[in-house]
Parts: sequence; C-alpha cells; structure tokens
Amino acid sequence: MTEHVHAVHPEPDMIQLLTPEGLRVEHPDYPLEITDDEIAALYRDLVLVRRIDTEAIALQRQGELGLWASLLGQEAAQIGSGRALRAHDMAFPSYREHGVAWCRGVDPLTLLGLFRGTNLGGFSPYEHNFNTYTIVIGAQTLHATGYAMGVMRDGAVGTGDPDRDTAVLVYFGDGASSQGDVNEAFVWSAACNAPVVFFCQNNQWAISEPVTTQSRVPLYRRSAGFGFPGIRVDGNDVLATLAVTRKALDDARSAQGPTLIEAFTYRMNPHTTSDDPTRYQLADDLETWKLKDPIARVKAYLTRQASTPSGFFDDVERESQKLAEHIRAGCRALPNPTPESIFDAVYEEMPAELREQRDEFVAFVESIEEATV
Amino acid sequence: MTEHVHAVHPEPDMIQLLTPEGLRVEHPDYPLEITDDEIAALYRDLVLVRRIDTEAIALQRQGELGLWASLLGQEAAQIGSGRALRAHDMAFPSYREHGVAWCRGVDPLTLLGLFRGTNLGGFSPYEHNFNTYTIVIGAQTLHATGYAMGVMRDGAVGTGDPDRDTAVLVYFGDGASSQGDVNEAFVWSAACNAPVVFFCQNNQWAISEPVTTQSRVPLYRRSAGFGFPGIRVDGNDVLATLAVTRKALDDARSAQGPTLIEAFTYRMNPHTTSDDPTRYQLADDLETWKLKDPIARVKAYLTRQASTPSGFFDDVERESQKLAEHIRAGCRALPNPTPESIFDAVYEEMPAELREQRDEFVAFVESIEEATV
Amino acid sequence: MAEVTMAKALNNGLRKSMEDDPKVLIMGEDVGKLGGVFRITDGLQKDFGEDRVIDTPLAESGIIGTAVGLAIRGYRPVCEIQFDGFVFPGFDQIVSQVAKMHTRSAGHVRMPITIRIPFGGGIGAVEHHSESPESYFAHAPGLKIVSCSNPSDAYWMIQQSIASDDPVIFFEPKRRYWAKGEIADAPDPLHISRVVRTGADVTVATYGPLVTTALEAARVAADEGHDIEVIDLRTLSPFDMPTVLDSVRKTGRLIVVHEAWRNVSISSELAARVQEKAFYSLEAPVLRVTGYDTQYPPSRLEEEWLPNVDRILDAVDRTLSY
Amino acid sequence: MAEVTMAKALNNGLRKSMEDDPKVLIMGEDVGKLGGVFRITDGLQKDFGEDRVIDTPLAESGIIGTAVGLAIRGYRPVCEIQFDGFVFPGFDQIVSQVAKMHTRSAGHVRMPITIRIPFGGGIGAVEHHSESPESYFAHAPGLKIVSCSNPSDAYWMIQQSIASDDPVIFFEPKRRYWAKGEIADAPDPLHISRVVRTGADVTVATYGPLVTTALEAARVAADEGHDIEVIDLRTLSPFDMPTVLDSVRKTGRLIVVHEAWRNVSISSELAARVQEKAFYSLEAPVLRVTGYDTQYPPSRLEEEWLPNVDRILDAVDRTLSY
Ligand SMILES: Cc1ncc(C[n+]2csc(CCOP(=O)(O)OP(=O)(O)O)c2C)c(N)n1
Ligand SMILES: Cc1ncc(C[n+]2csc(CCOP(=O)(O)OP(=O)(O)O)c2C)c(N)n1
Ligand SMILES: [Mg+2]
Ligand SMILES: [Mg+2]
Repeated sequence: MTEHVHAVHPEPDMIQLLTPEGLRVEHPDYPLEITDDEIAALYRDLVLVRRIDTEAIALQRQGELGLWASLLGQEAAQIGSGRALRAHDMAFPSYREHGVAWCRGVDPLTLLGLFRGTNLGGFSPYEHNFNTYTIVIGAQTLHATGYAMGVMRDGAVGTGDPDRDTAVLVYFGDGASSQGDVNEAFVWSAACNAPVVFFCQNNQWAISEPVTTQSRVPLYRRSAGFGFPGIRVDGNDVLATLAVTRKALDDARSAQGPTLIEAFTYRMNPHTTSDDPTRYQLADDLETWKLKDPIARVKAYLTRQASTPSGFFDDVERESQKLAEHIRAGCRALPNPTPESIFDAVYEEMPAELREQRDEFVAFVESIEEATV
Repeated sequence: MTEHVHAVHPEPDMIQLLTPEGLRVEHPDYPLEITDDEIAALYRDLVLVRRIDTEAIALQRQGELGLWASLLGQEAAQIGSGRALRAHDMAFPSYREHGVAWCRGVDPLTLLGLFRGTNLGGFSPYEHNFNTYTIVIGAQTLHATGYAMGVMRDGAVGTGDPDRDTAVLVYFGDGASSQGDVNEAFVWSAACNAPVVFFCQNNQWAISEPVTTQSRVPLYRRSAGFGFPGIRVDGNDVLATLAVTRKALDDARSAQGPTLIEAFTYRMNPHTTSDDPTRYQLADDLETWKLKDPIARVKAYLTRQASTPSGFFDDVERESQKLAEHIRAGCRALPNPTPESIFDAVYEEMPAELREQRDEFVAFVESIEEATV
Repeated sequence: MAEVTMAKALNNGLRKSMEDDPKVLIMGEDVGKLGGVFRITDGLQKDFGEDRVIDTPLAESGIIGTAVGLAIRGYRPVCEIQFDGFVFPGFDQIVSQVAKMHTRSAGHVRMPITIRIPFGGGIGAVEHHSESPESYFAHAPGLKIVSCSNPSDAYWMIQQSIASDDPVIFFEPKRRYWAKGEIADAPDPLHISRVVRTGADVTVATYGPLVTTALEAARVAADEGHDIEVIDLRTLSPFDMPTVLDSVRKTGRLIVVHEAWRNVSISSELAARVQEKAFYSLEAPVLRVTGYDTQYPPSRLEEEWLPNVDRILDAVDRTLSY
Repeated sequence: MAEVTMAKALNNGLRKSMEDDPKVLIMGEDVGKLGGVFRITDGLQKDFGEDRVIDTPLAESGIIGTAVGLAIRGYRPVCEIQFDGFVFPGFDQIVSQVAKMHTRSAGHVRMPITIRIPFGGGIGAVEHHSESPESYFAHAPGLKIVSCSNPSDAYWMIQQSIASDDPVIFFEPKRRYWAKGEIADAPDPLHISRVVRTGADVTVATYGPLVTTALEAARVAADEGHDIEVIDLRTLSPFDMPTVLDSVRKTGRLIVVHEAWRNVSISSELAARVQEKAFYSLEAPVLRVTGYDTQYPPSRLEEEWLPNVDRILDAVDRTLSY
C-alpha cells in the first residue's frame, strides 16, 4: 500500500551559488555577474539587518517594545530578494521583513512604531515603495496581485524600458501558503499574467507548526498547477536569492507573468519575543542550521576568496555600532501618539457623528487628566 | 518573449474508454471489467436523469419551480462517478448533481423543494449518504474533507474490509476551483491524507465566464502541487468516469489519500433557467459538443457492439415516462411549508426569545388571514 | 425627463463615473459580456474594454483583495458581489483590510473602493440570494454604508460612492431594479437621509427596498386617519441623525423598518440612539419591523417573513396605543 | 477548593469534555505541542493524542469548514481561533454554513461546534489581537454566543458549550486568563445572565473582561453614595432578557458596557430591547460605555480607548442626572 504522497525530500533541486563553506558555485540557469565589492555590500546589509534585529530584541526585553518578530536566520533571503528590486518596484511585506525594509531605504525606526505600540504601521507605502506590514496571514498576496494589475493597466510592463517596467514582490511564510487568500492570489496572477513575484520564506515553522503540517510536498511546487513556475532557492545564500529573485522580477517586468520562489531557510529565533520554542523545537535542528548561517558563508567568501580590503570588517562593525545607537536612542524618542489621533485617519472624510465621539473623548480624557493633576 | 504559461491544450491526457462514436477503447491504467448488462443499466440511468432534468425545466417554465440548474450534457460525469460509490460512502454535491442524487437513491422530488421554494434542502444527508445541496461555491469541499477526517478517526479507512472502508466524494465546478475554500480543502486533505475524492465537473463555464477566466492550465494539474494526483477524464464518457472514480475511491478507502478528478464536459443548457447564454456563448461550441453527447455514445455501443435485448430501449422509454409523471404530479403535490416552520430548525434548542418571536409571528399571520377571510 | 429603471440608472451612473475618471474600474463575476446577472454593467465592457471591466475568477476574497491592491496603486475599483449571501468569503478583506488600511497607514493610503451588493428578498430566489447583510458591515469603523431606494438616488449615489475617497458598501435593492423613476437634475449629499413623506403622527425610518413599502403603508394609514412621516435613510453608516431626530422630536414616535434580521442590526442602533438623544420626546418606545431572527425562509414563505404593509400598519397601531 | 486561573479552568473544562465524550475534538493553530499561544490546550494533545487534538494548517476557513464536515460525521469539534482578529477568514463558513446547516437540512443535521475566541484588548498587543467581534456574530440566527468572566464560569460554560447541540461561539476574555477564582460545585444554565452585585440605583450590564471593571466601578460608586447593580450577561445570543428587565425595572437606569465598537453592537440591541420592554420603567435613557468607533488603537493608547472605571462612573453620573 503506497500513499499518493511520499515523504518530503528535505532539499530538492535547491538553487545555491554560495555554499555554507563560502565557496562560489555556478548554476547554468542563474549566472550571476557580481563583483567582490558588491558581495561586500551585501555582507554589510546582512550584518546591519542582523544588528537591527538584535537591538530590537534587546529593546523588547527592556520593555521599550511590546513585541518583536525576529528575522534571525532569514537575512540572506530578505537581503538577496530586497536587493533585486528596482526603485520603482513595489514590495508587500508580511511582518518579519525588516531586512527588505532596509533594502528599500526605510529607517528601522519607522518599523518600531508598530512593535512599540505608538502606531499601527503609520508610514506611507509610496515613500519607499514598501507597503506597511500586514499581520493577517496571506492577505497581502492579493494586495500585491491587485497592485500588479494596476501596473499592467498603467502600461508599465513589457515595454522594454527599464525605468518604466515595474514588478511587484510579495512576502509570505510557509504557514501562509495554506490560506485561501494566497491560493486565490495564485489564481488571479496566473489568470491575468500579473507582474508579481511570490516570495515564500519557508523558515520551517509557523509558530509551533512544522512546515509538514501545511504540506507534505515542497512548497515551490504549488504554483505549477496554477500555471506558473516555482523554484526553490537556498534562502541562506544571499547570492542565489539575489539571482533567482532578479530573474523572476525581470520576467515579471517583461510581461512573462508570475513566479513563486520558495526560499528555504530557518527561523533561528522564537516566532516572536512572546514565543517559547522549547515546547516544540529540537535544539539539534538549530545546531544543524547554525552551520548554514547566511552571514558566516559570505564572510568566509570575502575573507578567503576575495581581496577584501583590510579594515572592511571593522568599518562594518563600526557602522553597526552607530546603527545600534541610532535605534536605541531613536526608539525611546519615538513620539507617543495623542489620544485624539485615534480618530484622525479612520476616514478620509470624518463623519459628523465620529467627530462628536472624538470631541467627547478628548474632553473626557482631559477632564480625567485634570482630576488626576 | 515567452510567457510563463502557454495556451491551454484543449484535451490533454484525457482518459477515455468509450469514444463519441460508441467504440470501447482500453486504457492500461484503467481496466474496466463491465458486462453489457451493466452498461445497459448505466444507459438507463443516463436517460432517466436526463428526463428528470427535462421535466424540471418544463416545471420551471410552467411556474411550478422558481429555478432549475440543468445537468444537460453532464449526465455521464454524474452517473459514472455516482455509480462508483458504495452505499456507505458519502457524497457532497454542489447544486447541479441531480444525477448523483439519483445514483444515491434520492427521489427526484426530494430535490425539487429547494427549487420550488418549499424548503432549503430539507432532507437528511444520512438517509442516502448524500448531503444537501450547497450553493455557496466551494464551501462543501471543506465539509467533505472534514467528514473524511471523521471517517479516518472512526477507523474506517485502510482496514481492507469493504464493508467498513469508506470514501468521500465531493463535487464542484470549474469556477469553484478559484475559491480559497477549495484550495484549503486541497491543503487539508493532502496534509492529513484524507479519504476524499475531489470531483470537478469542468463544464467549461461558470455562468458566463469560460474556464480560461479561472485558469490557463488544465484544472486537473492543480492538485500535484498540493501533493496528490490529478487526472482528467472524458466527462461525457460514463465508462471512463466510472473507472477513474472507482480507482480514486478505492485509493481513498485504502488510505492512499485524495485524488482530484477533472471531468471534462460541457454545460449544454443555460447556467440555470434564469440565464441567457446567447450573450456569451457561441452556438458553434454547442454544436461541437453535441457530437460528444454522453448518452448517444452509450446507445451506439449498446446498439452496435452489444447484444442488447430487443425491447430494452422501449422499456427505458416507458420507465422514463413513468418517472416524468411521478415528477409532474409529485411536484405539484409538494406540501407548502407552514409559516411557523420557519422557526422550527433554527436551533436544536429554541431560545425563549425566538419562541416569543414565533408566537407573535404566528398570531400575526393568523390575524391577517382572518381579516382577509 | 424620461423615466428609467433603477437598473438603467445604475448603469448610467457607472458609465458616467467611468467616463469622468479613467481610474475607475469595474470588477466582479460575470460583469463583462453578460453585464452581470442583473445586467447592471450591461454594455460597459464593450465600451470601456476588458481592462476596465474585468470578469474575475470566482472568489470574493480575491475580488476585494485585488481591489485593495489596485486602490493602493491609485485605482478606484467598483466591485460587484453577485448576491448578498456571497459577500462573506470576502468579509476578512473588507473588515480587516479595506476598512483598516487608511488608519494603518496613518492616512497615507486611500481606499476609494465601492462594493456593490444587490440585496434583500422578495424575488423568489433560493438560499443566500435574499439576504440583507448591511448590519454586519455597519459595525465596522472605516466603512461607509449606503442604500438607494429609487432610480434617481441610484444614479447619483453610485457616482458619489465611487468618487468617495473612503470605501463605500453600496446596497442595491434588487427587487426594485425594474421600478422606474425620473432622475433629479442634481444630487443631495451622499450621507444625508431624506424625508420622503411628511407627517405628524409617527415616523417610519427605512431604506432600500422597503421605502416603497413604507410609503404604501403611509397611504393606507392616511385613510385610517394616521399621518405618517417616512424617512428614506439612504446612509446607514454614518447615520444622518439630525434628520431622524428632528422628525422624532416632531412625531414622538419612531418605527424602524428593514428586511435584515432584528438582532444587533441597523434598527437596534437607531433605537439605541434615538432613545438616548430624544428621550423626553418619545411618547412610545421605538418599535422595529424587521426580518425575523431565523434563516431567510424558502421563497414560498418570504411574503410572510418580510416586513410588509400589514406589519408596518400593525406597528403604527401599536406605537399609537402608548 | 483551591483557586485556579481562568486559563487553567478552561484547560480543565476542555479535558473534562474530552474525557466525557470521545467525539470531542480540539482543532486549531498551535493547539498541539504548544498548547495554544495562551496555553489553554496545554497537555491535551499529549494525553488525548494527535487524532483528537489537531494542529491544523494555517487557514481559518479550513478550520471551520472541516469542523462542519466532522460535525456531519457525528463529531463535536472545538475550534480555537488564535486571536479575535483572525476569525474573519472563517466568517463565511460560520455564518453561511455552521449557522445555516441545521435549518437547511430541516433539522436533520446538528452542528455541535464550539468556536473558542480569545477576545478583547488590554494586553499591549499589535493590530488584530485586541478586537471584540461578538456583535458580528450575534446578528446571525443559528449561532449562540456566550462569554465567561471568571474561572468558574469558564470551567462550566466551556463544557456546556461543547455539550450544546447548537453551535456556540465562546468568547474568552484574554486579559483575564491569569485571574484566579474558585470553581463552583455546579453550573448555572448556559444561557442565563447573572446579577453579580445587587444595587438599587443603576444597572450596569456587561460581560467578559469588563465584569471585573464594572465591579470595581461599583465599589468606587458606593463610596460616592451610588448603589450599582452589576449584571454579568454571560449569554449574548440569546439574551437573558428577564434578568436584565427585572433589574432595570428596579433601578430605572441601565448602562451597557463592552469593549466592542458601539455602532450596531450588543449594546445597541440591549438598549433597543430595554427601551421597548421597560419603556415606562426607564428614568433615563440607556447609556452605553463602549469602544469608540475607530480602529482599535496602538497599544500605547488602549487604556484611554477602552472602557474603564472612570468612563463607567461618568456614565453613572450622567444617568443619575436625568
Ligand atoms: C489569519 C491569521 N491567522 C492566524 C494568525 C496568527 N499567526 C501569526 S504568525 C502565524 C504563523 C505564520 O507562519 P508563517 O506564515 O510560516 O510565517 P512566519 O511567522 O514563519 O514568518 C500565525 C498563526 C494571523 N496572524 N493571521
Ligand atoms: C461564493 C459564491 N459566489 C458566487 C455565487 C454565484 N454563482 C452561482 S453558480 C456560479 C458559477 C459556478 O460555476 P462552476 O463552479 O463552474 O459550476 P457550474 O455552475 O458550472 O456547475 C456563480 C458565480 C455563488 N453561488 N457562491
Ligand atoms: Mg514560517
Ligand atoms: Mg462550470
């Protein structure tokens, strides 16, 4: 008696351009022309976003943030894909894409408001072509698809003009792949050949549920049955992620339609600072994945294979220190919202009855404050 | 510049055991041992369910039914799959599966209540292991999956005991394949290897939308990426449908998990009696598909290849007449529901406040009736 | 001016919006060649092309979710939900995304999305085709909810809804699609209620399909010597409370009428507000004539179940008996 | 008897139901090894196995939809929705399937499904983690809605909900999970409200997280000379109107308190019913102290936004000023 499905092979057909040991390898479909300086720049990104993460966790421990969703282990997936974007491309994150935000030029402090509880996102997606975080799992995949439909209607695909052709990149997790919305986004984007790239960070966990709870076959295979290609990339390899995402975005821009990328990686921290993975995770797994660290391999490459100028690593370290100070000081200085701001952006045009509620609310809060003083 | 998706090949890899001309063909994966008497019995089914359909349409025209969703053209898909079921298997229909209901032993009159507006379904799924019709597109695929999970928990799969092992068969349309629920049902059934068979009648249309609006690749391919097999069968071939469904149900019963079957067929009538397909359908298509009629080919086979006893066709015709009379008379005799019945089955335990509403309602309706008398 | 049906008025209004603003898109199931199952979008795909009148795959969450993305990109999507009972697969995208995106982005992102929903019963349909889900949506901040009751409002309100920078759920009384009326030369503001019949004794507030019914009841009541004021609410979120309160302060009596279930509904809210804001003016409690708290019945029973002239008159008698 | 937290009481109640009836299943995201993000199902998978405590794929429609199928097969699924704001992808299956299946099948099919939803704010969480969606569900016939406010009710009501042959949405006040209390020896019926403090001047009706707050307010009011009666509603659909009306007839004044948005909510319905049924008893309009009609604010502002002792006392002053 054989089941229709066989066990999931752990790492099938995974694109890799830099081994965990730091060796460059070639892949016929994904040639990557990249200078050592450019690799060094990626290294800098990786280190800095890991630093953002470290600082945010510390701030959470000190009570400055209510929560933090760590990206530890997923730096390469995020930097590789984020750096494949062009300025006028649009990115739709889930809630863990601090590294992508970094690539878009979003100040890390901008991200902290949500986790500190001073706002719900609170920034303009248009400023850096990076949407606010979406917490309802999978919902953003449809937004990205719709946005891509808009791009098509604006005539901004397949013109051949690199300043005009636009792609959309949307992030979601392995857990999210089970949501109806994500599959509907696959249906839509395939049906209308939308310029959208679905970037699934398979970090092996959806909180406590291993990816096998969602699917017993590799996730990258999901898209073929919807009518577009899927590919699995070593998500701990920044070069492979860059190359694979670049190709998918190029395809999207040139009107060849969507691609699903599964970045095979690992969540090296708890789901969020509220989580306790000792209840469900084997310490062994973490050890295995530590050997595949996304930063170590780039450092190994830069140290051993490239002629990285002496002092480079120190410079990055100094920059990382400065960034940490920026975050620590900036976080504490984030302005507390005013009570009346709660009412500000419920509507573009505030109805009279809400204005009345606001005025009552403000008057009441003031009366209490006076009474307390 | 090539798109990721190429045009849909019209009929790829379709399992066929009886050609439109009525010739038996063999398929290595789907050997079908079937006697001519059994084929004749299928013929009878096909004719009778088409008759049910014809009568219901006539009743709708006469104002006896508010609506009817015709199965014309889809008889083979429904009889072939319906006859593959065993008594203790469970079927979850959409709203067009009158032929499947027939196979389950459901009196056609039982189906008419919904269309006449005397009830909302109104029958017990347990009586014939046939669930009430589901109108919200796709919702029933999750119900079937859950039911199949129950079957597993009852230890009624993979025991090898044919009286115990149970499969679930769920019907949905090509349009439904786009709904989140259907894809979530694929996720669930794959993840837990549920004994459920997904039977998609691709009748080429979702009201006015051709199947290409939903997908540019054949629908049967959808399941592979979820981790279970998909297969396309000639949905106008009752033998192929029977063989393919039988195999899938056997697999399900023997704990091999789900299968997706795409029955390639054609909706030969308007979507429902309310629809006007002249707005969107080419008459030519109908003509082409008429040549593939699911009944004609069986008749051709029985007439030319089999030693069908003389008089058989006349017997079926007589039976069909009797069935028609049963439907015509029975429909008009369907009891009108009483007003208070509206409140009867809202809850298993009716809350006091609803009882109060009911009593007010009944009193009011009576007072009006008295006033009118 | 010639009279047109509400269906045609909506069609004309949609056409006008599309002509006025190239960012307006129509999307939904069967809205293209078929022109929608009620033909409200008839001919629009032919005239504006498949890029602007989009037959979508069959999934409501997808329709709303992609509309959100289109809105972020600067478009003004008008989504058609085929029938009231089929909006729920899109509920999450509506209440958690459409309604919240503006707040989430601190006002940077606008959601000028219109969601058209043919609603209500009385057409002899099967399950899920006769519901009145407006109360669910009125609970959610961030959404605006309106309903038209006549061709002129249909024509103007659909354009105003599309022009609104806030998301609007637009409830169309499907059983009145074929009723005819003249189109006014200019619109009232979108979010006002309108006194459609003045009266001194009792205020009846309703909307959508039952405005006609309430006016009929008022005529019958007049014969019985009762002078009914009828308000067409038009806007369900926000409410236009001044109009309602002025009327109630005059008549001292209010009956709220809708097809939707009574429990936790539009009429609950109006009753709660009116008893608070016009406590000393009320000579009788606010009464409600609504759908019963059961599933919408099979069509053979819908006439009994739906609020009708008799039930409104009964409530008039009851309120006057206080 | 030793005091236990509400979390533990729920856990014990679930365990008891699972022991009593082998058809009871628990299903949801992270309910297995993790025991749920709030540990309500802690240890149950270990003791009852993966077949009865099921970590599901991540999709709420799937959770509810498969529960419907399991119920048809004779099971009694208890679904956990991880947080209030994540129930909406399952909304369609809840309001169009769970709620309607019994009617659709003319009573042949039962839906003994319990949907547990940790709800409400005050825990410093991010968006979608602090909502109070009970009003949406209370609009739908076919569902029953309850909420517990203390460990004893938690223990008994969860068992009663699971034992109910009708579907029950069970709202757990997440910010009270760690509050302790004793477990009563025997339960009250599921669908009754309870006077938790008797008083003569004003009735405050509330449920879930705010029962504690209302009792605190009552204590402060007592110092100011006002005698507040507090009702823990417990059942939100159906309501237990006799208990509420008896109280209002005595005090003449009612304040309804909940975290949910005010518009078209539980408090709207209570106000509408009470002004109708106790019109001549009311000495002041029914007042409401609720969440404002905005999105739930960022956590730094939630204390201001949420109903609290001050806002309840303010309403007490206002109602007494009539
Ligand atoms: C609709 C919905 N249901 C549940 C949750 C609660 N939740 C937050 S994160 C998460 C797991 C997500 O896993 P995955 O998609 O793999 O992303 P990851 O956190 O691993 O990046 C869950 C269940 C949610 N945010 N939204
Ligand atoms: C959720 C939902 N949305 C819309 C509808 C309206 N509707 C009824 S049938 C139908 C088309 C279904 O097409 P398909 O799944 O191919 O089934 P077929 O009617 O062809 O058998 C639509 C859109 C519905 N019933 N449910
Ligand atoms: Mg994950
Ligand atoms: Mg179809």
